[in-house]
Amino acid sequence: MPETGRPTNGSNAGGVRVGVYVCHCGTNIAGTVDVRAVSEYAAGLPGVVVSRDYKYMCSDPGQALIQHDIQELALNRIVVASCSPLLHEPTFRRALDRAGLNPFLLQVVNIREQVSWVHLDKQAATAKANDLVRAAVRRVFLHKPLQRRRVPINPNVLVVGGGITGIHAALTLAEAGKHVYLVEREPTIGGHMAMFDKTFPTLDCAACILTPKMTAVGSHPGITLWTYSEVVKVAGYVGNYRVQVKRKPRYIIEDLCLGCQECVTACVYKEGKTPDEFNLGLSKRKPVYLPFPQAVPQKVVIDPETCIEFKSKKCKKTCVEACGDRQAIDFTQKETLEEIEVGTIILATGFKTFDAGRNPYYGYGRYPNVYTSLEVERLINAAGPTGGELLLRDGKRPQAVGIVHCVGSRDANTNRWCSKVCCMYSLKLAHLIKERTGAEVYNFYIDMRTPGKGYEEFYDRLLDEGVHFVRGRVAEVTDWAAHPSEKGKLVIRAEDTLAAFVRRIPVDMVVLSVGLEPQLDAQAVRRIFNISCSSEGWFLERHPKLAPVRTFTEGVYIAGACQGPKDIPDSVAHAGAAAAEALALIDAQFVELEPYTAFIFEDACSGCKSCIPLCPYQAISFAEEKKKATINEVLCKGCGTCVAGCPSSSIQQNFFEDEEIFEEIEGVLAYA
Amino acid sequence: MPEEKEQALHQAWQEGAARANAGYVRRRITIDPITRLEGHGKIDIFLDEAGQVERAYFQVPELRGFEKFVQGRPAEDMPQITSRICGVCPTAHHMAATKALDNLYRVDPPPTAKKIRELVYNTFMAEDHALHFYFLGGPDFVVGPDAPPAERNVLGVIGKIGIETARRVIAMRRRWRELIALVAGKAVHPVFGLPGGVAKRVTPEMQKQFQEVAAEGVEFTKFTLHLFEDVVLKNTDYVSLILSDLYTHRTYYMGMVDDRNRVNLYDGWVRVVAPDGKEWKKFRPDQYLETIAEHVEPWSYVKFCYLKQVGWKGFTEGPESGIYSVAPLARLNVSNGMSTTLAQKAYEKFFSVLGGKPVHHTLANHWARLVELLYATERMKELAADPQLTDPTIRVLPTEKPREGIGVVEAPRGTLVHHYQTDENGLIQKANLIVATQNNAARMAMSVEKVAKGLISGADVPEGVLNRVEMAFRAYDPCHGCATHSLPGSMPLLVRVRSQSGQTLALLRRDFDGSVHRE
Amino acid sequence: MRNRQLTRAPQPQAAFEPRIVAFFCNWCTYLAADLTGTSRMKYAPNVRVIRLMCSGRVDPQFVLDAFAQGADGVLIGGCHPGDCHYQEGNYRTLRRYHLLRRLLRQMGIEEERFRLEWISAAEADRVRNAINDMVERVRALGPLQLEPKREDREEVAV
Amino acid sequence: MTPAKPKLAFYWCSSCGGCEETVVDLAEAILDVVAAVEIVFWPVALDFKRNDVEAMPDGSIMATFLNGAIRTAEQEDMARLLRRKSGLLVAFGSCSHLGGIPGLANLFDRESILHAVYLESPSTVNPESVLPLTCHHDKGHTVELPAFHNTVRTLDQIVDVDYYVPGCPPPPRILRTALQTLLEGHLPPKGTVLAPDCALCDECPRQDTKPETLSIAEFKRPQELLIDEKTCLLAQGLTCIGPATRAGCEALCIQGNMPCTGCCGPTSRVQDQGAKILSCLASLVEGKEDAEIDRVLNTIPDPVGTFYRYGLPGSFLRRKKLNEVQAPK
Repeated sequence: MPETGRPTNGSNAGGVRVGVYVCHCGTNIAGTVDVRAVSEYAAGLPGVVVSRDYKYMCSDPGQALIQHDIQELALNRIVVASCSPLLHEPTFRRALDRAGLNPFLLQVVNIREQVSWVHLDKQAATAKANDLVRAAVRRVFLHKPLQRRRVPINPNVLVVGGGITGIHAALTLAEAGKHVYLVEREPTIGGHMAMFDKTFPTLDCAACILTPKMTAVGSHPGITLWTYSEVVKVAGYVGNYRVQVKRKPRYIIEDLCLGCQECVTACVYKEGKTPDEFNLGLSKRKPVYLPFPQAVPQKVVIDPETCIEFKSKKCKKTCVEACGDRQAIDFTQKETLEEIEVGTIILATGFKTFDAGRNPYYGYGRYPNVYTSLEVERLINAAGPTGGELLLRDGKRPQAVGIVHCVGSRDANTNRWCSKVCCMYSLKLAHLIKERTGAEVYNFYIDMRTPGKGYEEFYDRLLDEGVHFVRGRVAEVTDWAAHPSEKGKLVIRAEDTLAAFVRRIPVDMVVLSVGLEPQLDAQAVRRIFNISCSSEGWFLERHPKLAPVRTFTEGVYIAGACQGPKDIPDSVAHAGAAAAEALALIDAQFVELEPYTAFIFEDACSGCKSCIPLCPYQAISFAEEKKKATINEVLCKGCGTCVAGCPSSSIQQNFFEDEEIFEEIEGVLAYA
Repeated sequence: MPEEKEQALHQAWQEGAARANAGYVRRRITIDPITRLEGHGKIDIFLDEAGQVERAYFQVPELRGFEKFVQGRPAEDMPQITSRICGVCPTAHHMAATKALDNLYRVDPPPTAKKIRELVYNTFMAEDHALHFYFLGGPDFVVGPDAPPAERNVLGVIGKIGIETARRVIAMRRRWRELIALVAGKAVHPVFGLPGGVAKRVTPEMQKQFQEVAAEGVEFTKFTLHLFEDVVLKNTDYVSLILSDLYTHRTYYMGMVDDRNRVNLYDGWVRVVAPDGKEWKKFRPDQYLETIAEHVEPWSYVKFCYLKQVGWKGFTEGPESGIYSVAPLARLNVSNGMSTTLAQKAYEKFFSVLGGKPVHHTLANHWARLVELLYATERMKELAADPQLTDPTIRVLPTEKPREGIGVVEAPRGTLVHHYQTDENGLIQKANLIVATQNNAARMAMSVEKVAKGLISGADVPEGVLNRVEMAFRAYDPCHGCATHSLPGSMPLLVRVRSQSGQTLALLRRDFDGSVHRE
Repeated sequence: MRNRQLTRAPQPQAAFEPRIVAFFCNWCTYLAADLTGTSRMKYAPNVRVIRLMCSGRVDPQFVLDAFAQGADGVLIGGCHPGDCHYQEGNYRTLRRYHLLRRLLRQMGIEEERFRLEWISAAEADRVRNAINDMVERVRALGPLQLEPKREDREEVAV
Repeated sequence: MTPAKPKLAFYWCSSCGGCEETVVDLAEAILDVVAAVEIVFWPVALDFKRNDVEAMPDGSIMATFLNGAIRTAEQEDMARLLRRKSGLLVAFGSCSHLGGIPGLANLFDRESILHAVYLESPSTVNPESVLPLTCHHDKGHTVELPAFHNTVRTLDQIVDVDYYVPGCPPPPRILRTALQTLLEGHLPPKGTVLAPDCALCDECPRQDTKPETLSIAEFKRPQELLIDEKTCLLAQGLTCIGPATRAGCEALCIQGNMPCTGCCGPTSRVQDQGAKILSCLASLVEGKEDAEIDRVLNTIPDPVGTFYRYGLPGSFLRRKKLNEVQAPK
């Protein structure tokens, strides 16, 4: 068992010449780690030709320093002790590349995120840094020049979610001439924005600005719009994803339906009996319906749960008659699976609103006149169930309305985060309610959060309009009258933290400003797309600042409220960013993949087949003629599971070969 | 031998004696190494002031602790693990362990399995006995105990019997061992034994091979017996050597017999006869604890077996001492005969020539071994002819929960006991192993001491002594045969007479090529 | 190759500081460990992290080598079941871990010295807690000395 | 003997003699070997007092084949001496290569072994609890025994080893080629194991019967099933170590219809055979829940004894942690 090239003390085995570079990162590292000591320690390690420390290795002069040394001192291995490799490994690899050294002859040591920032004891931190550097030097000895793999990018893009974010992303890409598949799970696109009446702070009507974009999507030749559909499986890798989309039957042949809605009128149900999803149950719809007038596509949908034909097969099918020779109705439609190939994916799956029932002390569901903000959006919407009239359940106009902020936000019992949009939409609702009903409006808030262009001004405007503001978290909403004046009213109890006493304010209507939450199936969805979630359940970006729309899966981007609470302008900006990232990738025409693939020593392989079931990507197959396993490098994603599982170590992984890792293990443990 | 060396030796001895008489300095002779089952053996001989042998220690300076490290191992692995106790007689340990597993799981193997086991076992017995006779005993008798050392080795034997015969011997052993491998996987460290049967079937083709080789084996053995008669029995010196008191101990004997008290190597009753040859005890193998006890001496790693009821009386012989002997001579002594015709004849002749049962002459082991060799080959022939041998039913799957199991076989070198206790999952909790040579350890120690006392007097060590001392334990075939026979040289020895300070007074050595030097 | 020289720690005279080698998955635990940094959480400096693309790459040889080379504990960090960046890798790890843990027990190595944690990229606090907790448990156990002490090599009267 | 012939030596330490037997099993071929070389030492045969061996010039032996593990001070001593005297030192057989089956003693310490043998054994009668002594005084005689260590060691843990001949015992084919290689002087790189560098499946007659996607629901013990003579033993649920074991034996045990137990040790890229077969088998078991996984894995009753049957002293951990080692409080 011959020894592989291992640093032999003093000499630099195999002409290996290592340069070690220790970064101060200003005081980020130097504050806790004695960087000078580390670089001096490194200088004494076998094979190390030069060892330096520098304020900012990632800066241009820092990189220049490395390049200069590589050329002047004929270095052929580089170790950089700095921040996490996930941050600047690419930076330093480029530096090596520019100096004519294969970028993979580099090892980055993480002495910031995992040393200086997490330890206080300078001595211990420095010792740890030394160990890690020593390990890196021993490891880098064995590094081999590697070539990145170039794979072409399929220019088609998949956008998941048809809210404003998805719509904007899809249009941006389509305008750039890329083909976009837009998949929406509901029968229509539009998302939450379509439900709003006005938008803050400008108060322009949501429909007016959204509808044109929706129709644009519906008619754009570059966009394949699949509503009432869901992505069920994603295979492949960046640039070459194979996606399976489940298309639920709407029992309407889309190409034949004109959206005339004669079938709806003709339906044997004279009145709708089913709570209307779009109006949050504030109105009823028929089994055959168009979600809302501006729905895109303008295609009705039949709900098999309530349609008589599906229940009894004995319906007169007046709808079919109404449709006449267009014959757009097809009760036999089945769910279908479409397979598409795309190069990049943008997730814009949005959010769900907080279920106000979870805070029982606010009486939602118990008192008829306690509403959620979204319900009120519908009520005051001209296209809503009441035609824009804000009426109580008994049809009366409210005299006094209380708006409770932070329901399901900033709350240790439910969600800790600030939902970011509630303050502003509460102000908007307060304005609209006062405008429409002239009622007294009370806002109960913890803090008024109005960051954003024109937002604070909008708040000032409402103060002038005479809307009441009480700073205090509402304790409860009750119908228990403590005073005749409270009879038949809903009483809001809250501590006024400015006036420092507890107020009881009787109102006719309570609006709960519910917060934003990740979609219920966010976990399932992220697994389909192989990305991560934050502990709150929002999709996790690659870097909170530098890569807000990227994920850890190359070619999969996240945009809008699925990444965290956002208002419309933010969501649209986000969508644009995601579209731009995708475009950048597509226009490069190819992507370079890390070469961390597994490879087989064929002579050594005994053909025991143990590795074959270990690969989730079917990258390993058994070559009958040779009786050896073979790896398809294109399919290999470089996890190394087969390497660890090979009983004769006949499989190795580039950049993570057994010997390299053994050196690292023994390196961190070896006492110098 | 050069004059001056002679004188130097005497002078040294005089000085030594003087110092001895002055200060009671004892002198010792060390014969190191001799080898045996687990590594090498060592003999330490101490002289009294008069230079007479006061005490001789036959030591076994090594221990591997199988009894301990098998704890926690699955019982079914024991046949393969314990075979590593000895690479010369692995099949014996493998078989004892396998039988212990039958007993452990309370399974009775199908008849075919038993026959396959016994067939393989007798094949093993044949090659092992042949190995010993031709390459260990051989030099002593075929060329003679007093022949020049240079000839007293396998080459001497070949010279005597002819190169063709030598090739025949080697070829015979090879074919026997090939047969073992055929069924058991490997000749050294077989793998075929399982509780309730064997792992591999015997196909008709294999059976045919067994039949051929078995027949050949019987002929080969006949020839060997003739050779023995011509060379040994017709030589009165040899016979008298065999009968000489120097190589005689009146001890008990132990061995395995079948229901009719005939020798059986694979299975049966354990029978013990007293020095007077009468049956002293007969017991089922799993009763061994009632009879066999082991004694510990601080100067050897080997334990010395004795008969529990008689008790340990030190290294003495006779009916009052529990010391007993095993291996071929013992087996013939405890039995009433052999179950095969030719072997029975040989058996009768053996005792008539040596003056009836029991025979107490250690060196008679060599002859007894040949009688057994004949039996083994005949038994092979019988089993190989058995039509049931190729029956596909070779396993009974155990159903009982394991607890305790004991397995006993007659190894070439004597009764071999494996005794296991396991947990419910069949993992070994305790193991007790009594290996063949241990049964003989006490008698061997006595033999060595007897010869030493009889032949050694002070520093004046005649050359013959070395081989005579060797012969004393070699007759027991203490399992060091494997190495000595394939190189040109009989077992080399060194006798060193030295003061306690370790200063050498006299040195007599024989090198690997057989040449002898005084230095 | 088998005969690599052991670079064993001299038994520290000062208070015993456990040395723990950690193998972290690049997509979850390693990220979480970075996040503990960016969140400026503090934890014990006794762990040395080795980054792998997947916990499935952790060859049991690495764990044994770490112990043999003087580690007092070994920690593996992987993605939660069902969250593996490579679909199945962490399940392979889990199965190997179960058998390896039994093997180590048989070799007299206390269970607290070998640990598998599922930590997602967002769970910085779990990295801190796992490390602090493990360091304390191992500290209580004391150093793991596998190499028989020197005198074992000299003759000792039985 | 003509001095021209290369000098060979054989020596045994803690071993069973099976390695010698394998030399003998060269049968007729042994005569050619004897003719080709001068055997200057034969372990069990020749007097090897230190000073005799020391008398030889250093390196004068072309090659020494040393079998058996190192358990006693005396063996350690001889190993050092023979190293010095030999041009090439060959670890011969599993015991000197990896520790061998007696290496399983590393799961225990010296004391517990002595107790088991001399005190706990049911057949032993030892009222005074006599234990063998390294130095025993009896009526003025002083009788020595070499002490034996807590730990069984491989040869290369004591001295520098040039080559390894694997196997328990080394299969005749491997031995023949090894001898040829050395005698013909085509010396491979130092440290080479003189056997094929490929796992056993490569030459296993049952390779074709192994399914490509094996998923193990239960490990079977040989007494639990009637073993088919044609099908891959792993596919039958038996723990066959073949995939992690060096080939060269022509799958003898499997031809005996029993699983490979790993005597030829790992292939050259593997450092710890047990860890690799553990990884391989565990990776293939069914189950995603702890309980389910344990249920399957617990059907391997003795991991160490199964995965390190021949290689415990040569493994990374070498031995069970000694109890006497305590934490400094």
